[in-house]
Amino acid sequence: MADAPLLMSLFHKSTDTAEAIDALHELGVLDHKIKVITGVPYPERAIGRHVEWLRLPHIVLAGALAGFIFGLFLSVITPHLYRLDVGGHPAVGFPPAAVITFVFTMMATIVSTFLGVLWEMDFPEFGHKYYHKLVTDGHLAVLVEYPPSLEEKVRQIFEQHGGHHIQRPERQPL
Amino acid sequence: MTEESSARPSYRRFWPLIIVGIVILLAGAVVIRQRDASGAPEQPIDFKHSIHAQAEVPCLFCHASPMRSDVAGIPSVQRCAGCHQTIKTESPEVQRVLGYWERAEPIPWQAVNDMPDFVFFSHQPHLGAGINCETCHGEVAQMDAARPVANMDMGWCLSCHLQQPEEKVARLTDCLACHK
Amino acid sequence: MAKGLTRRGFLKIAAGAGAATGLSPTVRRVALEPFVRPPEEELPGRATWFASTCRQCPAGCGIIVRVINGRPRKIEGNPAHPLNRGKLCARGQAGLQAVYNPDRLKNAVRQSGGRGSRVFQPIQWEEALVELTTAIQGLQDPRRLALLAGMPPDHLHAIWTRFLQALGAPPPLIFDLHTAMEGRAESAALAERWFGEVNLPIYDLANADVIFSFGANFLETWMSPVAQSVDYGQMRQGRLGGRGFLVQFESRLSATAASADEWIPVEPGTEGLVALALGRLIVEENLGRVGRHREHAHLYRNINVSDAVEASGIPAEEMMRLARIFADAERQVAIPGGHLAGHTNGPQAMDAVMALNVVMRRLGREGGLFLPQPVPAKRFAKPVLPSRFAQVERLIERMQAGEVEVLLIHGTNPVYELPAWVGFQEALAQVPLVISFSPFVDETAVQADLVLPDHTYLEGWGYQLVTPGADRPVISGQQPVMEPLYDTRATGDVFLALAARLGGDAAQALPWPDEVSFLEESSAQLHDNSVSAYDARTPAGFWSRWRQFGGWWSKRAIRREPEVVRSSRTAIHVPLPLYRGAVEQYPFHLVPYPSITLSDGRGANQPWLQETPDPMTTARWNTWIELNPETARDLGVDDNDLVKVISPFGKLQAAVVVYPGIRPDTVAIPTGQGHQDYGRFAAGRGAKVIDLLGPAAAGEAGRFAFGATRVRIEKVGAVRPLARLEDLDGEGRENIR
Amino acid sequence: MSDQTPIAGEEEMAELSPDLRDEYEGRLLLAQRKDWEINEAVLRPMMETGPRFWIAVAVLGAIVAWGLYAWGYMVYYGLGAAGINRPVYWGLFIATFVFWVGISHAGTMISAVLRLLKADWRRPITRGAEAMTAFALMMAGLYPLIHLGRVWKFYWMIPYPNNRFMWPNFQSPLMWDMVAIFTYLIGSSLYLYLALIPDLAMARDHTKGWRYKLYRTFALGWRGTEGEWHKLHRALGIFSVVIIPVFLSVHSIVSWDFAVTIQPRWHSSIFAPYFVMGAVYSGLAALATILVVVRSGMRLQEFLRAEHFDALGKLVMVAGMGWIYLWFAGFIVEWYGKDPVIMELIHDEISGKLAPFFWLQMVANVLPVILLAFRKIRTNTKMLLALTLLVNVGMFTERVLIVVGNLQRNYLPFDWGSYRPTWVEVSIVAMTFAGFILLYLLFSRIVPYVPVWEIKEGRLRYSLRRIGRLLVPTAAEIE
Amino acid sequence: MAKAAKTSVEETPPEEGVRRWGMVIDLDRCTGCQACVVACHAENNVPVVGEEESARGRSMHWIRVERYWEGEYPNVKARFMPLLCQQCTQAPCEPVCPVFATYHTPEGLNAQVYNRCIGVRYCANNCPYKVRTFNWFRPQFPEPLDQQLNPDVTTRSRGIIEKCTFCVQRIRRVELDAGAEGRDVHDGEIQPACAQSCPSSALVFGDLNDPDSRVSQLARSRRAFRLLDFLGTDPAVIYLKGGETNV
Repeated sequence: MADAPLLMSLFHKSTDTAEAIDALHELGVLDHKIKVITGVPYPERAIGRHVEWLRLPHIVLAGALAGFIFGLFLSVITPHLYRLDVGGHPAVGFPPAAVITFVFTMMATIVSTFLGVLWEMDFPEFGHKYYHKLVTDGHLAVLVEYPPSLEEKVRQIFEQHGGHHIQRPERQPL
Repeated sequence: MTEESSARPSYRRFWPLIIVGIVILLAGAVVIRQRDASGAPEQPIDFKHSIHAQAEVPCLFCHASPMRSDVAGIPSVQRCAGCHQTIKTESPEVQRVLGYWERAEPIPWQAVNDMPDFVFFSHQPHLGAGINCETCHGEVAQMDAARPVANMDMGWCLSCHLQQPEEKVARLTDCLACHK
Repeated sequence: MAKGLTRRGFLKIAAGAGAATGLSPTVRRVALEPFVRPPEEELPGRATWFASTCRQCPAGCGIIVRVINGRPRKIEGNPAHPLNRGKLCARGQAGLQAVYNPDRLKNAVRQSGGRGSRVFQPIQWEEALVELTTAIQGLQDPRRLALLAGMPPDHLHAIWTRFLQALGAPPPLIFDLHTAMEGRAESAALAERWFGEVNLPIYDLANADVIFSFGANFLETWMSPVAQSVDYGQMRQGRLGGRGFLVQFESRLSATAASADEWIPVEPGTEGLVALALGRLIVEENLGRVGRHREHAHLYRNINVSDAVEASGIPAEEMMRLARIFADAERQVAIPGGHLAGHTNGPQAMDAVMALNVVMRRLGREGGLFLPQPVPAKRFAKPVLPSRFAQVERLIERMQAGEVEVLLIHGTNPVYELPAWVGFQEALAQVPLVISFSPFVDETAVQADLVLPDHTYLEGWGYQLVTPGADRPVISGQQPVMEPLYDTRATGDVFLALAARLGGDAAQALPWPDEVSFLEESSAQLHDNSVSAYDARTPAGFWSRWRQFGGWWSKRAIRREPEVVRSSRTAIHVPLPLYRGAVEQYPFHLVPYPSITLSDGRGANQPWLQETPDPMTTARWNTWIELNPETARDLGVDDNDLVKVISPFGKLQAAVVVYPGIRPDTVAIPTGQGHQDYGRFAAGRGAKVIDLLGPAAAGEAGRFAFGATRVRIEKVGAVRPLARLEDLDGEGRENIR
Repeated sequence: MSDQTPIAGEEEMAELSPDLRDEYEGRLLLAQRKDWEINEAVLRPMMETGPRFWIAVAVLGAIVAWGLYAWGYMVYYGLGAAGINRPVYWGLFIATFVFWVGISHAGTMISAVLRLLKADWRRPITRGAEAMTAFALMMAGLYPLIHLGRVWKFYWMIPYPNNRFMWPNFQSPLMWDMVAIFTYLIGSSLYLYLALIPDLAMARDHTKGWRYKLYRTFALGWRGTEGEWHKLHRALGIFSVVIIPVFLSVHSIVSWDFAVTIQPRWHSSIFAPYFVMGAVYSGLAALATILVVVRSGMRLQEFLRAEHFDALGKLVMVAGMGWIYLWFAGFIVEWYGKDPVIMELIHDEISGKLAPFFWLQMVANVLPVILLAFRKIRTNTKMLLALTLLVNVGMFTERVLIVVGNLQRNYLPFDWGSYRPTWVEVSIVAMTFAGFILLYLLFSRIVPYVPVWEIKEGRLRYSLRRIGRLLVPTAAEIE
Repeated sequence: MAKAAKTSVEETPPEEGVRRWGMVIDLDRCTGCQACVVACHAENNVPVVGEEESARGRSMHWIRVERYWEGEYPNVKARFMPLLCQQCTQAPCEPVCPVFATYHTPEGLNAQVYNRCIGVRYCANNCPYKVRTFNWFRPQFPEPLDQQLNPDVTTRSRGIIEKCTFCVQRIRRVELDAGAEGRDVHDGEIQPACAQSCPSSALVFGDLNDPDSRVSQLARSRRAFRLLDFLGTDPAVIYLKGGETNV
């Protein structure tokens, strides 16, 4: 399968970028064929993009639940595995169980947030990807995949809106 | 295809699962830790339990005290000499035993099953509960040099103590039942 | 049979450890130690108990020793023994550390580098015996042989006495600091004066309602502290109804005084005056049951109570109150203690205390005073008692004059225990051959030519007459509970061997091949005795039971009422005590007292005893100086500050303990430390209070007046923290309780 | 985003009149800096390590090595090498442990709380704060190991299935402690790392050699697509929420180590908030100290400005007030309780042998609260440095007083005691201080100390609005 | 501090056949003689630490005799109070141990499993009686002092807590022997080393759940109190006040 043509353009200003993307939309380029790479987190709406739905909260909730269960296991089940009485306390008491369960819930929440976000971002993913190093110096990069017929128009849109370094993107080692 | 076309994360990466898997495997490995006991220790005399067992010498003839004491007892040189001053005196090993006897030196036997200092173990109640020597020491009658058959650790002790009738389990799993 | 040990348990006590041969040295993994020839009563992994006698002090408590694989592990009181009734004191428990002391001599040695060099060369026993034989044979005069011993086991005394008698040498001289400080010799002399018998009276503490103790620290080291503590417990809470009342008269609050209901701090040396005044008041005021004291009025002729009030510092009304307490009691007893003997007026003071018992007719009464019943056999009839101090001084004079050629020293450490002014060490230099029998290299052994180590008591044989303390005739039997650890030899055996070598009278007097046969033969004298607590058909069986019981005693309590031989017409006169050192220069009385753990210093090489806190100061491992808080404030010192204590005869330096229980004009220092030698745990630790002491006042020769020295105190300006169990930190500590 | 709203992005700068641009420069952070300039300003101090840096590293390394030797010595010979005794079974080790846990608190608080509150001034200091949390926790985490009698058996505290059928005792506050500290360490490290990824990518794009490889590895392939940013934001948002109860619970649990005992004066219900507040107080002060030092050491004056110190100073002051309040709330109850042991302890502190420590603590903790009320003092970095150092001296003393001072007294006056640390304890405590500084130093040379992307994001968010004669900074609704 | 003891013996009917070991300490009998201290050292392989360490508060006695002064000279009194592990039913030391090295046995002992201990010393901090001792260094038993060691008791290593066990080895021995003989343990048959040695019989040991045992008879005394009773630790050691009679 032949690669769909790709074009990357760098912009100085976010306004220009947003307008260029609007123009691309008008041209009929599908939204998910456009990718904006920035060194600064512009909100999606600033550039005129839709907001992506995330699975992350579910992962976190699942992690928290798992941690809760694990904490309960440790604080409620294990004391019965080898029953030893201490200080006249019952083998399982609410305060210690609450503390342990809480902390393990939190631990699992944190770990699952981290793992979840990496999972969602597909990280770690080393190797070559389309990228331009000027992005971290403040340029906004727009990467667009379009039907080959539209190439000229896409270039035009980029140029009109102050795009520079308009070229076929290079895969760079990341 | 280009990755740019895909807005959704791919599910190629299973590394979190792998990490979880490794943790579970490690934990499992600890549980079903290898329990092989070490081999027979080097003894000063090439004593063969098997020969004595074939001669139908009961365990308690030489290891005389487990019914009355904590320990089974290593036979004294006197006990060895008691028989071997007349039996099989031509054997070089027996002669070495008699050598100890004449020099009035104890034979430096090496312990086969050695409990650490913090463990209290008494043969007496175990024999009183009707447990055979073989249950813990294995078929020593089949062995030449006695070797341990279980690495008598806490889990091994518990594996039996936990099987006892319910009213006894609490007492038998009390730490101080075995720790001193 | 005492509580706590069943018949079954008792029978487990084995008859003897003689068979325990050929053990390899055991470590903790006992159970697996193989035997060559297992001892009969040994079951691997099981303890065997042997009955024997404690020799940590002369009381003679019965002990049972737990032996596992030929190694004693624990000493406990023998529950069947009528003296200590299963109980044992701290020192008795620590006896194991005498046996296993890492600094024990492992064989007979010659000090090859000359006396004091501490270079010891092992020698064969044979060689030692030959040398000893030659030396004795070479004596110009048998009287030039001298034997100085600490309170020995009676069998050894018997052997020595026969030996020396046969040679024509003077009898053994008995001196050690422990018995000197408990006034043992003086107590015996007291009994002789009053009851015509050299013996030690028994005070029935258990049944007394009121006990007036004049300087008797009977819960610590005096006489038989374990037996007295058992009685004390009985006196406190062991009876239905009434709880006994104990009043302690002494200048320093001892642990005994701490257990007393009242502590009366009297000026040191005036206890006798107080006793006299109390007696006078009782007679004068007809306290107690009216009319019964008249016959004793003569005793108190010419007594002025106000003299005692003035000397002792007890107000007159207090004196009256105390007299009433004593007289009004149903069963009262007064005890003349060891501190009294340490003053120039010692005998008279003790007389005054004894008179209280006589006045109140406490002789032979329940809760009163008894004399021990002698053991009904010739060989055990007479207890061993320490010699009078005059005799010790006489010996030193003779040594000084070169009249002693061979000096044998056993069970005492005179170089350490005698005060410097006596000049023992200098006199020792004049003796050509000095032989020590100490199992340890103590200060005396360092000044000896040969050291022929005796067994420690757990390795040796013996017997001992129990006196005082028990309510019946008792002989404590001593038997080895283990094979000797080292190539040591029982001193009794050495003398028997010596006698055999010397031949002649000596060999005839001591025909026994070894101690054991002497002991067995002696025991046979009691076989078939009707009062015996056990019986056996044959003498051999009796001997076996003897060892199993740990001695011999009568079935029932037999106590003897003393008969007063002293004329009640002779008035008691207690002179004022005399002190060495002028008040202006030396403002403080010095009270040396025996340490409850180290006693006179013999316990100093046992780490358990070193580490055990003194009950009162909780200090350990060192010497301390007890000062009244007021005195300390005046001197500008506080706890742990170093001070110098200077007497006309010596000085020492140690840390201060601010001690609320002592008179402001008095300083107390425990004995026991200040060893130069005596092993790693003792050497170089603390200071020796004995060296501060001077001779009794002029004209009072022949008395060991250890309480009659005055001292002054100088601040050093340095701090040396004492290892106290109690932490002194915190200012508001008294608010808490 | 209309034209009337001057956005402080570089593109809009040109539209401002010159006088307004001056105002911008004065009032808005890095408003006119270009992204690459910011990058360089952050990266340059990382690369430039003068001899002073290496001398510092060598000295600190030597202290750490000596401390490790002291630790080894103590493990070999036994805990007796330290000065602890009966009844002061816990000494400087646990006191320093509490201190480090306390220090670790401000990092997360600043970062997470301010992130949730969208307080923009947090941006340049978050990373420094988070790093402080992580390293302080690492140091704190050493102490439970150090103070173990048999450190080689530490794994018995870890719940894992074993053939002894034995699990740890979860009733023990030490177990809570271990789990909570571990959780907090994981949480704060991940939090630090997650926010670091875009900056690592930035550094990756600007470096070569080993640094490139390092950054590349840890940037995990970050490019900066909208999706990545979005997810990162969400994750950081979740983290900020989750880590706050964790950070509250950690120091509460540390306080319960003491409060659940029956030791007089430890057994107090105010301990948890008191410890948390003390932790925040000392942590914020430590952060201010660090920022002052780092600012001059790495020439980050451009990023760390008077506003930051002003704000931090205010926070320190408020936390200090809180601490004083809670201290007094505990004290007044104790004082009226008239428990003799506690009265003795109070007496020890106020006029007894602990008085020098107590009054040092009081002065060191109260004086800064008063002085920091003045903006002049807050914005004077030297004063701020001195005062915040003083706060931490005070808080360290306070930990020592709580742990050691109280243990010296108990219900039985016979068993009272005193405590004096030995060279071993001093060396080990010095080791953790040196280790913390060393780690921080190395961290600041390896990782972009100033969170570049957050700065840039903040710059986006800022705008100036003219209201009458005033230029008022406002924040845009873009986060 | 001295309050009338309300032992749990009175409060809760004893469970059938379950023993609760306890001790009564009669302060009126105690003379402070230290026999118990040495007996304990000998029985339990308690190491000696030497002067320097003792001075630093590191001596290892499992039982110690505390001496409190009352009053001032000349009306000064000293009171002895032997202090050993009180074997609390509600033991503050137990729940704080992270590894279950200390716990409560069915017979009411506060047990310390030495080889489980990792040495956090939390239990020692939380012990209001300060009777737990820590092995600050390797215990030293210079040869041949090691030959005295009781083989029934572990020799502890450095870095762990140890404490009074009521001589559990003696309890176990008697129980095992009684079991082998098919009989019950009778009162007074088990004696910890301290009680065994105590010359004035100030220490009495026995089963508090047996109403006829000597120890529970004494525990019902009018003089009985428990140390720091207000802490609610429910100790198994009951003190009898000194200086007065029972009636």
